[in-house]
Amino acid sequence: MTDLSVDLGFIKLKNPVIAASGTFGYGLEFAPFMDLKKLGGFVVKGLYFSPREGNPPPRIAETPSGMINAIGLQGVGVKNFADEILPELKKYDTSVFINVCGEDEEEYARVVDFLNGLEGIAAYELNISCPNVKKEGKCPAQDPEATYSVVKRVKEISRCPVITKLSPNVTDIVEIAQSAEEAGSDAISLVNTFLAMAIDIETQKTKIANVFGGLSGPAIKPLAVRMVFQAASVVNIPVLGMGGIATGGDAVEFMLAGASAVQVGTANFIDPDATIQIIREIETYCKNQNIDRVEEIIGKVQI
Amino acid sequence: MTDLSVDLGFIKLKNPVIAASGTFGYGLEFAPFMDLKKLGGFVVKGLYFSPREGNPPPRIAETPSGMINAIGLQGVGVKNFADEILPELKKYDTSVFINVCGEDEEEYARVVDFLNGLEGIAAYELNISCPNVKKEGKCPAQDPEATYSVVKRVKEISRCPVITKLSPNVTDIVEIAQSAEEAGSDAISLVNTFLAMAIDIETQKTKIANVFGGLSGPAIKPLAVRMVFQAASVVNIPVLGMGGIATGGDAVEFMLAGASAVQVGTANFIDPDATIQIIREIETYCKNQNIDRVEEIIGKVQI
Amino acid sequence: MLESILMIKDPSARITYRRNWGDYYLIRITSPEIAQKALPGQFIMARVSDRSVPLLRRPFSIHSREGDSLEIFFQSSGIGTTLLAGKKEGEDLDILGPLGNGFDIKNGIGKKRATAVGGGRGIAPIYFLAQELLAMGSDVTVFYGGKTARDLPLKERFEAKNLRLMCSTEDGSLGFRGFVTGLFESKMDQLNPEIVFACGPDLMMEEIAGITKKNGIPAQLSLESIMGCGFGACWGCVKKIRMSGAEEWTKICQEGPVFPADRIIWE
Amino acid sequence: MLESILMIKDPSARITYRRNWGDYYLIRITSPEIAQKALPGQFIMARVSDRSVPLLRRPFSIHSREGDSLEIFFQSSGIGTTLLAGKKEGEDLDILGPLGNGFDIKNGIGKKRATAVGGGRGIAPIYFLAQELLAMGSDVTVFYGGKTARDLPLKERFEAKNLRLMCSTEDGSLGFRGFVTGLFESKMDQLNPEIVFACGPDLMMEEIAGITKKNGIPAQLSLESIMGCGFGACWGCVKKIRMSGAEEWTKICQEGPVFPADRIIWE
Ligand SMILES: Cc1cc2nc3c(=O)[nH]c(=O)nc-3n(C[C@H](O)[C@H](O)[C@H](O)COP(=O)(O)OP(=O)(O)OC[C@H]3O[C@@H](n4cnc5c(N)ncnc54)[C@H](O)[C@@H]3O)c2cc1C
Ligand SMILES: Cc1cc2nc3c(=O)[nH]c(=O)nc-3n(C[C@H](O)[C@H](O)[C@H](O)COP(=O)(O)OP(=O)(O)OC[C@H]3O[C@@H](n4cnc5c(N)ncnc54)[C@H](O)[C@@H]3O)c2cc1C
Ligand SMILES: Cc1cc2nc3c(=O)[nH]c(=O)nc-3n(C[C@H](O)[C@H](O)[C@H](O)COP(=O)(O)O)c2cc1C
Ligand SMILES: Cc1cc2nc3c(=O)[nH]c(=O)nc-3n(C[C@H](O)[C@H](O)[C@H](O)COP(=O)(O)O)c2cc1C
Ligand code: FES
Ligand code: FES
Repeated sequence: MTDLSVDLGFIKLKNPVIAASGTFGYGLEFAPFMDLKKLGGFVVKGLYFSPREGNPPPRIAETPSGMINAIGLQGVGVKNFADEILPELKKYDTSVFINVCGEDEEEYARVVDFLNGLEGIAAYELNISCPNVKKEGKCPAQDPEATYSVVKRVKEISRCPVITKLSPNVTDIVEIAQSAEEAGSDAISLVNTFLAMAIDIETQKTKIANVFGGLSGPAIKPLAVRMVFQAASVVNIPVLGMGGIATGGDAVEFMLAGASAVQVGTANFIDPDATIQIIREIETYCKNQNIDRVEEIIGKVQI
Repeated sequence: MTDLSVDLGFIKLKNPVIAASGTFGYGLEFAPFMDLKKLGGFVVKGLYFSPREGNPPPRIAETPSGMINAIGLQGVGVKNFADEILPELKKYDTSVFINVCGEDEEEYARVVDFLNGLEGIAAYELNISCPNVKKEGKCPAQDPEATYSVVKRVKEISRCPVITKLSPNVTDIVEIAQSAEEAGSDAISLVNTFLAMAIDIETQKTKIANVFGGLSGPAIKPLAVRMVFQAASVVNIPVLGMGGIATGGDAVEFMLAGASAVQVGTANFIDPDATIQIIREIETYCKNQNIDRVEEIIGKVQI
Repeated sequence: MLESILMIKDPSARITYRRNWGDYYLIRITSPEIAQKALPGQFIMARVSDRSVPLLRRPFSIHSREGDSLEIFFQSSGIGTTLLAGKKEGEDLDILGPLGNGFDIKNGIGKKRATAVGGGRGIAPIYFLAQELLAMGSDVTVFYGGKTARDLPLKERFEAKNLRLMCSTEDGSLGFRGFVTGLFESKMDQLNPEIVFACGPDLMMEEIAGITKKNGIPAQLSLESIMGCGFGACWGCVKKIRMSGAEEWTKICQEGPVFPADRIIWE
Repeated sequence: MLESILMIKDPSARITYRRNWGDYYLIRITSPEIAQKALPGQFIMARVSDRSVPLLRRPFSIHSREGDSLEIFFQSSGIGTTLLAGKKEGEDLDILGPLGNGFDIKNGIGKKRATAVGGGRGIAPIYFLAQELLAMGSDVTVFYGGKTARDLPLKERFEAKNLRLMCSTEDGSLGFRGFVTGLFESKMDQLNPEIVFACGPDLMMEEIAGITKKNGIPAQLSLESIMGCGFGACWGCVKKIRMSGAEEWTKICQEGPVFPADRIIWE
């Protein structure tokens, strides 16, 4: 039996597979298809303080080996979440991460402040990297100072560990990763989606009403692996890697590159039980390679 | 008959389809498969001043809808090029662009200085954006000042028009595009490849000996279209768009986003006559849409 | 929420029958659990490829159900439907279903004088619906419209049932010349339906909504939208719907695809 | 340069015959222009998919040529070869060929006492080569090695020819037990070849280079490499070769895939 558990320091996960924010609803949507407690954990859909309407459709477009989305973080807001959804999630006996969003620093703090003290939250994941909300796709994770500032602010008040979710739309992922670490982040997760655009040549309109959206799926995997490798090479906090993971082999690739755990996003849409299959495939890989503890492969790529 | 010609100001092309640097050899490799003079033009493989050895293999890896390469700009150097290859190219009656490389500003200037005055050069394309040469993938195109400086330097001595080729590995493509324009670049071309990495999970080694390489192919198209759109929205010089173009429809998408012409890269490997097919498909598109002059569609996306 | 608990993934639903009329295809699939639970107006998400191009599953209405099998009826248009059209009898198909909320025909609604309108491939769910309505003893009229006679391949299938079929084509090659909405409107007084069901492109749905509203008849419309998942996880498929008072971007896949016409906000 | 002028793209080479032994496949393709020009040791690049996964063409040695047809022999291992293995008779295949420089058997080289060694799927070009050598009146010995008897499906094909066949398997289930290089070395004195040709994995090629060098016999080795294009455009397929004096990263697809053993630099 391979030991699939991974210790992130602030939390120990059953296995390294976490369902990524925005691709796993509030978790409940997946209950018909799988046993949620088999997961390493899941991150709920991004939460702003107030409910949000989201962007007009079309919100989704397919691209070669990828998809663009601009959902615009439609969501229920913290109050509804705390009252109606969080209590439901406790039943499932797995680690629940909260993806925290904000229009500004203040809002991040308000979300965390509101949720602080509630039971059943494993950690906050600060989404400082969503490219779909503003038309230009700008976000704090594109600037080291802005990153430092918002992480610092949240760490000061948070009663839970904080994971900072980074944007791939940057020249130098290393300086952003370091800013998050310096500001006290307990871990970093990357990557969020890549700012993208697609045009319908027949109508000559953008395929996404919001003009820009975020690219996810297998297409981005080689870019995400590179960034995870670069970030993991410099920081001393755990890295949660993601971007295009669809198989156990993909998950192993991120772990070899330096990820202590992985998140699975778009693959959940294609196969609601993708995470479960990935866990099984990681186990098979470890068996074939005579690896007793999956933690042994973290960062083990030979260069 | 649709008029496929496009006027870049400094040069008029038969049609908007140019074969991209590094994917079309020195042009001659494609002569068995197609009539080179049907092209809008082609860009030769990147040239340093001296011959270069290139990177050790493996240099290529496949990824979902894409490929990573780290050729390392193996090439013959300017002297051999001028003596042996350029004279051959004159036979083909199409616009030949020279992809100019350099380890530093000085080398770009030396390459241009050496080639200056030779016949048969339509323009220089300054490759300030190749991610495969240094392990960290750093290049001038990732910094607005470095971009300004090298373009300015080359423009001062160049007797041909100068196209600056930008890197997509940046936070803000707009500021780099503007730097190139301010420095006097006659056009910009984008995107070069995205810095990427892939790991063979069986051997636990990187699939590319150089560790990092550049991602190209259909996978990057939505990212490239976005950047072309952003850059074309702010500069007043022509934009040559590329990244994952494999069909006439893809080319049209870039032109709608603001490209005055397009470059076709990876597709040439898969179909040596890809450029010819793309030209034909653009023509068909124009006919179906009742467009008399292909220039009419440049930047015409409705947002 | 209740319906969604019934969703199942069947990775090996066997294709047992396949035929086509031009680019319209009918595929019968054995998938006992999904078939048995299926209700008219619900759909499946089919994995048309095991590669990442195309990446997403494709939604198809359940066209009919018989024992352990269900049928889908579709038009091959883009890459996904072309790949699906290429599948052979004996191959397996990976499907999720039954998804969404179908037509509401319970509590006597289905027992009324009912009219169902299908445009083009939008006819797909109407066949299943008509069968269920007939089984309830309802008096059923079906309007079936398309561009040309070739776009009405299911005409005979409907004619074999104990219902009134009215066809229209845009070029007049079969039945009424014009849009199916025109034919439908012209027969309103004569048929005097108590309930109207419809499926087709947005523009057609909007017209049906207008016609039924003008005549004061309740209508249930099945909407289409690009779907990322089909089971409520991506929030990609929304349209504006009046939900418990407020207008909201509402998930078509989960709250629909069928909605009462008066709750749909047309943009 | 001369050879490359002969390269052709045939987007509709018809598959006329296909058979398999386990995961080894033989496919016959009609492609008159390419077949007529093909030389032993040359290869084709096949487009295994019209989607972008997998993206690149795949290289396959020309296994035999007859009139307007050529054959390829391959092992299905990854995504590309699996897709190719799934193609049916009557389907079209898009190929480029003939590519590269094959074995050099002109100017009397082929007329000598020749030995050819093929390991695993590396046997593919050896069959074409052996036929051409026999046609020249040469005395031919073929070494054919694999893991088990199941990896030597072409044994009978070779036996039907007028040549000496020596087989080896790693598990001893057929012929000599051990590597084909071991068998080859042990027969060196007895056969006393004047020229050696070989195709197989790098490690095997390196050993053949060593053995032939020790015995002072010229050898021509066919190398493999990941190929982006197959026709000299991408510079992706290089290995270190001694070219006109200097050691250079040399394009396998264009200058090779066959090189004189003494010009290959082993890393
Ligand atoms: C609930 C529902 C039920 C449907 N039932 C049927 C049916 O029974 N028969 C039938 O022929 N068609 C049906 N459709 C439409 C069908 O799903 C699309 O024709 C199909 O997805 C097109 O895929 P493609 O790859 O061939 O086309 P592409 O144009 O290549 O698809 C590109 C993307 O757009 C999406 N897309 C394209 N057209 C539509 C559309 N009209 N509606 C939704 N998404 C679309 C695709 O799913 C894909 O994500 C239904 C759609 C929905 C939402
Ligand atoms: C000149 C030449 C001739 C060849 N002739 C034959 C032949 O006659 N019969 C045969 O069975 N095989 C032959 N091969 C090897 C064959 O091309 C590979 O097995 C095939 O490309 C694997 O593709 P895949 O998609 O199945 O594997 P994957 O592992 O999915 O391929 C991934 C990538 O690696 C490349 N690749 C994988 N293995 C090899 C390899 N051994 N050599 C080169 N590239 C590889 C693929 O082309 C692709 O780009 C030849 C290779 C070369 C270079
Ligand atoms: C439809 C959709 C919605 C998303 N919503 C969120 C979100 O709310 N918060 C967040 O941090 N990331 C969000 N993401 C990004 C994913 O969590 C993940 O970072 C990204 O999709 C890359 O992983 P993948 O390629 O496995 O999908 C979303 C992605 C998609 C596709
Ligand atoms: C094998 C290979 C070699 C390349 N060499 C060069 C080069 O020498 N100079 C350059 O400016 N770009 C080079 N590029 C980048 C391409 O010109 C192009 O910008 C990029 O591949 C994106 O376009 P594509 O997706 O159509 O390939 C190379 C790309 C590939 C795949
Ligand atoms: S399709 Fe994903 S929520 Fe409706
Ligand atoms: S495979 Fe492209 S140069 Fe050899």
